[in-house]
Amino acid sequence: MSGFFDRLRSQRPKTTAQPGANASREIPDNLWVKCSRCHTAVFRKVFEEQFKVCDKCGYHHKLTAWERVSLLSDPDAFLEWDAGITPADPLQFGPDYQRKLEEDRQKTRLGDAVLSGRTLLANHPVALGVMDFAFRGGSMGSVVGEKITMLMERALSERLPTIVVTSSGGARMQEGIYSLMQMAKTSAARVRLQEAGLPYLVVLTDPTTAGVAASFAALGDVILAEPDAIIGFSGARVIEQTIRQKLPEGFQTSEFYLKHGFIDSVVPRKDLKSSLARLLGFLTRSGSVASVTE
Amino acid sequence: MSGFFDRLRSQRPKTTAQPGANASREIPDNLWVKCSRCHTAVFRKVFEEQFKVCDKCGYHHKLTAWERVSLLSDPDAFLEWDAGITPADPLQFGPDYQRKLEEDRQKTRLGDAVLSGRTLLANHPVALGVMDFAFRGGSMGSVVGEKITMLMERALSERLPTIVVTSSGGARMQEGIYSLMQMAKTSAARVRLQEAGLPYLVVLTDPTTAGVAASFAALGDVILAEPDAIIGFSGARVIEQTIRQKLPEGFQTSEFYLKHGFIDSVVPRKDLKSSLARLLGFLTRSGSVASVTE
Amino acid sequence: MTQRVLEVESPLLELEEKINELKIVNQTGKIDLSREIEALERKASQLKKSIYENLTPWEKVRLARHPERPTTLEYVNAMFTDFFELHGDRHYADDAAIVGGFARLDGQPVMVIGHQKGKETRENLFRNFGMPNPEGFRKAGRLMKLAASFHVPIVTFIDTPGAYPGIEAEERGQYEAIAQNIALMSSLPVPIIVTVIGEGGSGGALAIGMGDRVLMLEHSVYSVISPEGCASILWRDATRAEEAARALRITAQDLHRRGIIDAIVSEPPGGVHRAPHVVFGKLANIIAESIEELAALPSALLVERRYQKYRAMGEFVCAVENEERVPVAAGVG
Amino acid sequence: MTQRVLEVESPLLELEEKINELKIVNQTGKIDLSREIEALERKASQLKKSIYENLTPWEKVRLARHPERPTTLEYVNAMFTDFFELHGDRHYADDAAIVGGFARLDGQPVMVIGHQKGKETRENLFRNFGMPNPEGFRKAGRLMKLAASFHVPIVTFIDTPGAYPGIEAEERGQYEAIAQNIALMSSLPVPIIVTVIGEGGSGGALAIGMGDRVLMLEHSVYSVISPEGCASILWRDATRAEEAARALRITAQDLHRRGIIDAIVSEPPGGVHRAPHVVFGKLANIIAESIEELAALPSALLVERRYQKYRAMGEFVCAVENEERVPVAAGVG
Ligand SMILES: [Zn+2]
Ligand SMILES: [Zn+2]
Repeated sequence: MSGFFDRLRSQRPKTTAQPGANASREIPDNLWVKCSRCHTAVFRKVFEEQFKVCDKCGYHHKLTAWERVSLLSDPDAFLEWDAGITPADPLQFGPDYQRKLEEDRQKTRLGDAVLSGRTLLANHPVALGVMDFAFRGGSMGSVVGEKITMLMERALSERLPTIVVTSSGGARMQEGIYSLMQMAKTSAARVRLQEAGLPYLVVLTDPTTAGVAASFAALGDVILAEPDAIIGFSGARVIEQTIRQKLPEGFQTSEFYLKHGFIDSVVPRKDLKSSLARLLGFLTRSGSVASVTE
Repeated sequence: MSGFFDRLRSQRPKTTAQPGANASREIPDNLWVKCSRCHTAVFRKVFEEQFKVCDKCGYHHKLTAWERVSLLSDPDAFLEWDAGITPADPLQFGPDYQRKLEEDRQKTRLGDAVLSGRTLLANHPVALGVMDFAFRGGSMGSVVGEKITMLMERALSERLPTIVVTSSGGARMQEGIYSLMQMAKTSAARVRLQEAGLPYLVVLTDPTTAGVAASFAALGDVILAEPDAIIGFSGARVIEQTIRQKLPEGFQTSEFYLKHGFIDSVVPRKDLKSSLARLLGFLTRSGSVASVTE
Repeated sequence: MTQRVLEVESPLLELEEKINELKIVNQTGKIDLSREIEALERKASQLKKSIYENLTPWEKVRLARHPERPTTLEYVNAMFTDFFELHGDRHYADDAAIVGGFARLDGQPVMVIGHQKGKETRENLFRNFGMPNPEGFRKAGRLMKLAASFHVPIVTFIDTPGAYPGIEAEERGQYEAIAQNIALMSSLPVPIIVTVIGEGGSGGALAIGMGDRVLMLEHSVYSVISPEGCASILWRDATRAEEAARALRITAQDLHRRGIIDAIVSEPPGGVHRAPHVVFGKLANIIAESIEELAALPSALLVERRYQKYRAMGEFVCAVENEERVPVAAGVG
Repeated sequence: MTQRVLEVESPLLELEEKINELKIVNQTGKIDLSREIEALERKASQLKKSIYENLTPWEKVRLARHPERPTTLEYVNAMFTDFFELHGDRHYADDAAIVGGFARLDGQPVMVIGHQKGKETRENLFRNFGMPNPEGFRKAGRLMKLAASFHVPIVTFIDTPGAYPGIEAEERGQYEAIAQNIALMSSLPVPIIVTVIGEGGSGGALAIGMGDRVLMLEHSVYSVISPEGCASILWRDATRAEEAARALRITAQDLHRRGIIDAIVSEPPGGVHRAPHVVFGKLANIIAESIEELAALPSALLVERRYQKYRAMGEFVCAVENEERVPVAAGVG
């Protein structure tokens, strides 16, 4: 899988934002990247070969949605769905919000915080949704809710397994109650997959909290998490203010939730694709799911 | 409902053990009963009017199976089922065990630790099973397992709600693995009631532990408990020996399990019949259950 | 947290006090003030009407949190008969911040479930100010499943600042408990009627708030985040809550206009706590009628309609429908 | 708790040691002891056979608890490929005393679940000596439901002294967790194959032990209560465990004769730990064949057969069948 960012570049040479752009900003020299946790400088090539996982401290830097797709998809297999669905400003929250949306559109080359489509993962046809934290903190408004729901409804009609990679601070405040209702909409769609006997796998990445954690992210048949991702409902700051004490070390991390019984397995990024492929192998042999050769 | 022991006497004048016999043994004067918890002497008539609940301290003395039937059944409504099922000694545990069975048969006038039948409870037709702690500590061997299973199977074929009042120290050791397998047998029968949409109500009385707690007793649609009953899986002595510390006050009581989320309501004996009737009213209106006038 | 007298109602209360004083004077018989009193009462009535018809969103937040506002158990006890409270999640605990049990509405069995706030400090501590822990949501989920097994309609009351933000709540999977309930409610084959009676606080509200009919009391609010929280996140200034309350569109009127809720239950001037029984009676009728109507539907249709109802929620721009494309060929906008 | 060398095998071990000593002498070439060695080896082989064919129930208990006996994960790693461990009950914790996950047997997906003991003190503490808390049973239940949703057969391994008797285990509903699993297993529409590999301790064993085929290793035991527990309750004397072990009929041979289990998997002389791979291979074949056979049944028939299998368990006297009677008329025997 090494060189997957190269592949990504060649796949979308003109329109994609530079992969690793976020992490690289810190060091002007483009050959080096500085780990945002341990601050070690890493040779960019090595950094990308490790899928943005720090060689030194193991920190999993955030991936963009397209990088995530490249990590998980077989080459040239991804077909995007619903790219035309983009945010309105239903509450008329004002020009400030609109400007931020435009900034994030420029930055991420995404219409909103989720990218969805059909692809092959190690030859398994799947419906894949990936969130991008760089777009408004991965917050779920109407577009994220709609695209996740569409993803599942398409998976349903095409009898595909669904995989969603989450990264979100929660609901998008600027869409008010519409955001809240996306929790209902997406969860309801997820139940339909269950009723149809179709697998739904979730990968929690840093961070997955609040409204997204408390809806489709929590409802996977199997739930994987990347190491050291922050997961939970309430934000650490809110909890500290409420209980007026410091939070324990490691609170709300993947490992914390593994210990507390909410995550099936914490999987390092390098093993993520193979882990998902293995799970698909276990869950898609019944004939109820579209076959590999389809 | 007062005078129910009188009714019981008139109903079964020759063959029943004297109601209240257990509690009364302590005081020779038959007009008085001594509370086995607070040791207050209570006028027998009052004691019986209170269904063997101590006026002073509220302690719920154990009821015999027939007393329990009288407490819950409408007058003359009870038809016993499966009285002919009595214990074998499948492991040939020896004469000592056989002698104890015979003693308990004499003492309780029961074939084993459960009495089951069809009856009316406030005009609701129900399948009713009640356990008697006085028969080998209410332990579940093949007979208890078979009669509870028969009760449920009959309820299934007659589309009756099932009510079981438990009182048991657990499995009957002297029947070894057969006892253990009654947990599987009764639980499986309970699931059939669920699949058929038939209500199954449980009343936990003192004590309900180990193999009975961990099978049909835990599986009620609604689970009531009498006050201050001991409930749990492991015995207090075993736990103390394992962890080498004293158990907290109130450990494994009804109130403890109410607080910990395993009991729907703690109901004093005087309200038990009316509570069950109310629950039956909520659960039997769908037409899926035999109607009251059947 | 909240005061017994809101700013907005103080002119009214002052006027009412004055009228009472005049009435006492009047009763002495020395001067006849009847006409003046009558005039003042008319004025008070107009004032009342105008105050409560023109509350700002923030004033509604204050009113929705009013300590005298009836709580779930008051609705339950007034509107239903034969309430049989059931406890526990069968896993960890019984959470007093959510109450539930069987009851009868017009003689028909229902399962009622609601957030429960307290009226004074001790009760509020016991009820954790109506903020559930995961076991509260799981109790609600268990009771909803129980109701569904026996074809009993579900009636819920929403009144919570939100799910409790505590260490243990997080440890026991607050997010998971909420998600499971929402998923559950999306597919239960019995009618679900939801009423927001006070505060509809975010995921903690939605966790018992997905239904075939969602009603809101006239002065209740329902929001993805508290105005204070929104202000402190967006503008790093919690004192701008009033502004956030306006921006978030959290009033019953706003949400009804946008099709998020199905109906508004009007309150007497001054709020439901001034004449609760009027509201109890009206609400009981609406709920009973809704259940009757919904129970007549085949359960598959009921569930399908509920799905489509929530499926339609959301506002976005849709350039091309049902599109599927190769990113290389098309580029990405 | 247990020793590395059991009393019953010490004569054999002594003899084997002597033979080894003679072999060393023999290798010096000074004396030819080949014939004597051969004779002794024959004797050792006979002794081995006679010892392990005639173990008393108590000796079997000791062997079933032997610290070198393979644990669930050793079976899983040897018999299956592609094991993907899954964690957690999605409510409270991940319990290391029960392990589970997807795996492949002969290339076919299965869900494997088993009690997990440790081999040495640290691991035993981590695994709580194979004694699950409620969350262990709930994890197992969750994984079984997951398997059933995707038509994946379930394979369980039993090896526990019993459910953990602790304060917190009781608080979190040990009895309820066990009951739920048993109820669940009675109705899962996929084949369930159970193997008792060591100790089958009471409800804690049955909680993952109800199946279409229940196998026991030749020297494993399965009992409603530990012999020590039985002796201490019945005779108030835990030292009479040997007697209790006999009385309780807990050996594979006893249980097979009584129709409680379906087959015995023979062990090499000295027990499975002396040549585990022989057993792993044999057991894998039996399980794979059982699954193949059971998977061919319609799932309703599979569940019905499982029901009838357990339905038939129990020994009692039955005077009159299907009787219903009025107690007044008939009296009570
Ligand atoms: Zn680093
Ligand atoms: Zn007393």
